[in-house]
Amino acid sequence: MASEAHAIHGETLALREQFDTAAQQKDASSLGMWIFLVTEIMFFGGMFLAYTAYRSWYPDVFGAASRTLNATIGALNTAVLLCSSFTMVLAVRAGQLGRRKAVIVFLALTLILGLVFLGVKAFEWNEKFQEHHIPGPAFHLEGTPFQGHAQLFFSLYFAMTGLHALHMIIGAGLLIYLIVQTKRGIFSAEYYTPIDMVGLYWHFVDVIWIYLFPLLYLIDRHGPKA
Amino acid sequence: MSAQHIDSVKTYAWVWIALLILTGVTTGVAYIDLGPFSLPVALAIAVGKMLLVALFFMHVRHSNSLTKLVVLGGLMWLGILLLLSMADFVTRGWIRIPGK
Amino acid sequence: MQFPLMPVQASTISGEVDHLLYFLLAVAVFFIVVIFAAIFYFAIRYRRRSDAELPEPVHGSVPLEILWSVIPFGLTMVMFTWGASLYFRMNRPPDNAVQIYAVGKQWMWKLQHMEGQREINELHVPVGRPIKLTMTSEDVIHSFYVPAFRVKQDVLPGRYSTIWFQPTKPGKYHLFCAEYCGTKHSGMTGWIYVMEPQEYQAWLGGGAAAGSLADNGQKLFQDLACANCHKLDGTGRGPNLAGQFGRTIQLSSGGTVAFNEDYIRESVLQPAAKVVSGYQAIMPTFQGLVTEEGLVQLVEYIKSLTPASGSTPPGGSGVTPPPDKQAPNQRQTQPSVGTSTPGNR
Amino acid sequence: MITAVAEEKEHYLNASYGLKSWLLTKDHKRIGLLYLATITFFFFIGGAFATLIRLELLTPQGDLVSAETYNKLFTMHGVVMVFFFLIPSIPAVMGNFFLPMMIGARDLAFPRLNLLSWYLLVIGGLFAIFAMVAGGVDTGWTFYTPYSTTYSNTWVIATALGIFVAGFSSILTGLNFIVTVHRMRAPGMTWFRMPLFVWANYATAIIQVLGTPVLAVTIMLLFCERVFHIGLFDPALGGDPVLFQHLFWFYSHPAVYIMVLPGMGVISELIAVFSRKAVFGYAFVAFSSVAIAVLGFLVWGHHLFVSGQSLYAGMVFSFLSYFVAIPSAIKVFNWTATLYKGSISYATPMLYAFGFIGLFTIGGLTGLFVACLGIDVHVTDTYFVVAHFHYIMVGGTLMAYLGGLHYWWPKMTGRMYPEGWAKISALVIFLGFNLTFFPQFILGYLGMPRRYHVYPDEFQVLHVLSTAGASVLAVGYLMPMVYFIWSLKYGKVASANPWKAPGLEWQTASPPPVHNFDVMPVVRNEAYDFSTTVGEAVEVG
Ligand code: HEA
Ligand code: HEA
Ligand code: HEC
Ligand code: CUA
Ligand SMILES: [Cu+2]
Repeated sequence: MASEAHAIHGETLALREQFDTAAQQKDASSLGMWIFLVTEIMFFGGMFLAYTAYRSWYPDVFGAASRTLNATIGALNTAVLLCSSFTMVLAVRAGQLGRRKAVIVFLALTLILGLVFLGVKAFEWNEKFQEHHIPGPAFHLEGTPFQGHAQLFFSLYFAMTGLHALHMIIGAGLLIYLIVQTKRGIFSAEYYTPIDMVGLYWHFVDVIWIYLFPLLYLIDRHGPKA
Repeated sequence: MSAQHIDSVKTYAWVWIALLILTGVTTGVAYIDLGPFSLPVALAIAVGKMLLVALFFMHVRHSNSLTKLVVLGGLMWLGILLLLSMADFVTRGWIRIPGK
Repeated sequence: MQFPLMPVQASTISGEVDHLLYFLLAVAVFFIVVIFAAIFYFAIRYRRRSDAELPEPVHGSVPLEILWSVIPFGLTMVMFTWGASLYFRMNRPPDNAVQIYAVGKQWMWKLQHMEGQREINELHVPVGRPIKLTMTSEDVIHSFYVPAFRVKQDVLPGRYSTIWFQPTKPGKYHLFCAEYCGTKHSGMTGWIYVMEPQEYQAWLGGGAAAGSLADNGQKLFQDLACANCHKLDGTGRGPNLAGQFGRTIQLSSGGTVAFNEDYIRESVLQPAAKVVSGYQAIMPTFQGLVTEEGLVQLVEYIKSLTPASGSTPPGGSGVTPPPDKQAPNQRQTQPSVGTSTPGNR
Repeated sequence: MITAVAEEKEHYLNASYGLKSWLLTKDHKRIGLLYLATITFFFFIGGAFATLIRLELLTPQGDLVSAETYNKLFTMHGVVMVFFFLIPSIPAVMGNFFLPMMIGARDLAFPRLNLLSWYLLVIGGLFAIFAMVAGGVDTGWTFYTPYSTTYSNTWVIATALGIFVAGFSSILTGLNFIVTVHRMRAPGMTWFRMPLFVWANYATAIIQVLGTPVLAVTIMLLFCERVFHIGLFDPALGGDPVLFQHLFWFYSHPAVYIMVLPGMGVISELIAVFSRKAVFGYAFVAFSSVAIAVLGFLVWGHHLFVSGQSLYAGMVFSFLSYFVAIPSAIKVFNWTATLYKGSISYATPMLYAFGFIGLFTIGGLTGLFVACLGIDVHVTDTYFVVAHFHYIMVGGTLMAYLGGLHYWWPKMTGRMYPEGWAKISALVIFLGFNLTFFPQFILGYLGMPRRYHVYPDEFQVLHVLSTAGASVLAVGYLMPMVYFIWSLKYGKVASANPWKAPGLEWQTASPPPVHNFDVMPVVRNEAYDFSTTVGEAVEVG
């Protein structure tokens, strides 16, 4: 059966020996990827818990700290990320159809948009540095005399956006790998699983940001003046 | 997902536009004082965006029920973590003894 | 050579805990006996006699499954209810409890009586009266544990926790630190001396106590210049603190907070974390200027303040009247549900 | 590299030779053996720490080692035993080796990932070993803040990173198992024909996948606080130490079921095979594994009853803790009922199975004591808890592990272990175990706190008993080590199915061929259908 599958799809189909059919292999990869994403949900979940707990205790300070972030930049960056998801899904689609050139173009676009996002993030972080909003001895936030709780906000801000950025960087690496592989002609309309999987990953990272953006930037725009 | 389903570019484009609009809405709404509703509204919009991404971009729409179960399970477990922990954080002051 | 099997019972609660233990033991022993007996019996009765033996398959029985799920479940619910009600009582000190303050640090217990006596790794208490300890830590988490009283409570830095017990038997009992806290965790032990009331009075009088806790607190209140802003006639720049203990305070951020020990502590260390409505956040922090023990004295002093007769209701516009007419020390006022503030946690 | 030995049939062990053929293998069976070697190594390290702990506690004064050293001993004992021995033990060794075979697959779904998992465990282990050699770590295996983030000046970060990396090993193993069970079953292998061992490992995998990431993020936050002084848990930096405890136990309570569920799976196999009967109430036992996995996530707060957690949360967690006891009770009763009218053999694995049921029952029932609020206030952080968990983890899981090892040894190595010695050692372990840990229940109720280096004199008698037991136990554990190695060369050659067991893994040669089966199996029978194997010996190949 296995050799049969090989015969049908030629050498572009990498059917591994533990599987009987290509469909079985694809299903396994997809299930594995989804389970991996679930572990990612729980991974970020720990930080979402810390955020929820501390925000419920110190709503005022969190509000004041949140208002120091630039919501416009945040919104634009969100848009950039959503665009990258759009190009990613088009890359997957091109993969499904076996259009190699289109795959490369869309992957490259996704990569560029991802890098733009990271660049903006770096700019924002740098700003935080100058404003002494990096948790630590030099930390200072105007208007909230007790710095500890305000620091919590920024600790979580950096932990969450930092981890998110790390995921983006890994994603960028994967995109580069995919572009190279596509150039080498590994993928075809029958076998494009890696593109599909990286697509899932990329969208997932996007979803995380969809929550981070309102939680960190938006929900406390109004609140008592600190 | 073995029964492969290819969506049209048009579908994706609509979803993309919807996502951008929702981003605009959630940002805009943030500048209106909704009092206690700003959090639920923001979260509702975020959930909407997540659903769009998951269902269309991540193809959950066309996925088998196992994938759907895995996704739901993941979200449910996140819910357990938040809910039971917050059961502590929220109720600590209920009895007026310091620290309980 | 000593070989005890049960710890002494020396508090009102210890007998109750032991009763609960006996109930659980009875359940446990019952199931252990049933299961061990069944295994032994079946293993011998149905031992394999030839290697070609093939017993008839038995596939299961739903009624049996239900039976042996429901019975254990019922038993566990008894355990839960009984244990929870005991736990609830263990956590609610009676109103007339003798107040003592404890501070844990690596690796010793520092205790202060209301009358001003201070002790280290020793605590003298009278028999027959409920004792309530309000505890905090200067560094890591510790845990106050007296096996003879069957009580234990972690002591955390940055907040107060409480424990209470009512000794029933004069004697000398172990005090342990039960939460791992570093190198000399096992050396963070001491003794509880339970004394007859007259003896206890004598002991209290005996030590050269430098004034009661509240007195010391008052001195601190002057020395730290709290009194400059918190005047007892309500004319200062800060709110009048008299008679506030136990009330619910309106905050400028819109929320409320219960005026309790934790809130006082926080107000001194992080004044701006919660600003009383109607006031400016001008109070400086006293972090680093006052020790945990000093804090305890300030708390006790502020608790002891009663509104001066004839003065206007203290606290200005920001203070809501107390929910009912209970004495400030009583903490049976309705729980302030829905507040989301750490002083309240 | 492939050398065909003339007289011997080719199997996974002799298909290729050389270090590289092992270190780069993608064969789940070989990876299982790599794990076996790794965790045996860690077990003896952890055991050496335990030995020193027990020796120190022989006298009340604390004269053998210093207080610092003692604290490092129990910390490293706990860390090594939990993260580097017990969590990988049954799933990574026997699950790896037998789960694919039991469902009739050629391998796990992701063999390369499987090899990576092993490397991650080794790398994590190296971090931990580095920490131990460099000076040790003294936080307790629970790493409570702010002690671990601010006060301890030992190798917290190296150890935590070790656990972090090993955690990914656990996650990936779980992921691999779930996908394998869903996607790789042989034709005819329906869910309700799967051996209960597979069900148990499937349930375990669910916990690994959902719980371990939270441990990972907790360690990461701990790392941030300790290294960068970012305030998260330390009150001096604005945080709440109880939040750390929530996050830690959100993983670590379910983790205790990672440690016991696979053991329960082994016991289901042993009880069935050695009484030649299908497990009583198969479906109930299968579902109870999943129920334990799910309910196990709802109870973590029972470790926080005196921690400063809210009173009400404590009550909720106590209440929920009792729910998880019910599926465990179902299992115990069904195993016992399986014996009824069976054909019970006293082979060594069965002795371990009996030991497991008995000791797990005691350990589990004392779990009800500590889940009971009124009692836990008194016994938490005392030796009562120490006794509780050793009864389950050592009396339970370790017994199951040894039982499984004896049971599958012939399949893994093609040799029989010496039955007489094995029976003796099983007995020695059982007796030594009870002598070690039963006195600790009494000690705990008397008020002896755990993690104590010096203790009041009145506790000495019970400590001496416990130490005596531990030395018996040590002998008991060394014996299998010796005769297993001995049997590799001198043991009787094992037939394909020495126990006349019905599982698919027994329907192929011992040791199995590289792709497990010469002819891929098609399943037509229910699980535990002995009618096909007893009487006429079915030899394959
Ligand atoms: C494999 C490991 C394992 C397992 C399976 C369990 C199983 C259980 N554990 Fe245990 N536990 C630990 C390992 C384990 N535990 C460890 C390591 C610690 C300490 C960690 C530390 O602080 O270092 C701990 C600590 C611990 C505590 C905290 C104690 C404290 O620190 O104060 C609690 C409290 O509720 C608890 C409860 C339970 C319960 C209710 C079960 C239940 O799942 C048990 C269910 C089993 C049965 C009930 C027996 C079988 C049933 C019958 C024979 C039928 C009769 C049944 C009834 C009447 C219901 N455990
Ligand atoms: C899988 C888990 C596991 C296992 C198998 C064990 C096994 C044992 N444990 Fe462990 N234990 C824990 C998990 C485990 N433990 C955990 C999680 C803690 C809590 C840690 C903490 O508080 O942070 C703990 C704590 C703990 C304590 C409490 C320490 C304290 O609180 O102060 C004690 C004390 O008796 C103890 C004893 C033992 C003994 C005697 C064994 C025996 O079963 C071990 C027997 C094995 C051997 C003896 C090995 C045989 C080999 C040799 C003898 C050769 C070695 C040679 C030399 C010494 C040179 N353990
Ligand atoms: C510079 C003036 C000033 C000094 C000095 C000062 N306070 Fe205050 N305090 C205030 C003001 C103003 C407020 C109300 C605003 C707020 O809550 O921060 C206040 C609030 C408080 C509160 C909360 C009162 C309430 O009604 O809720 C307490 C308790 C308190 N102070 C105690 C102290 C103690 C104890 C000291 C000395 C160690 C002290 N203060 C020193 C100005 C001061
Ligand atoms: Cu203080 Cu242990
Ligand atoms: Cu637990």
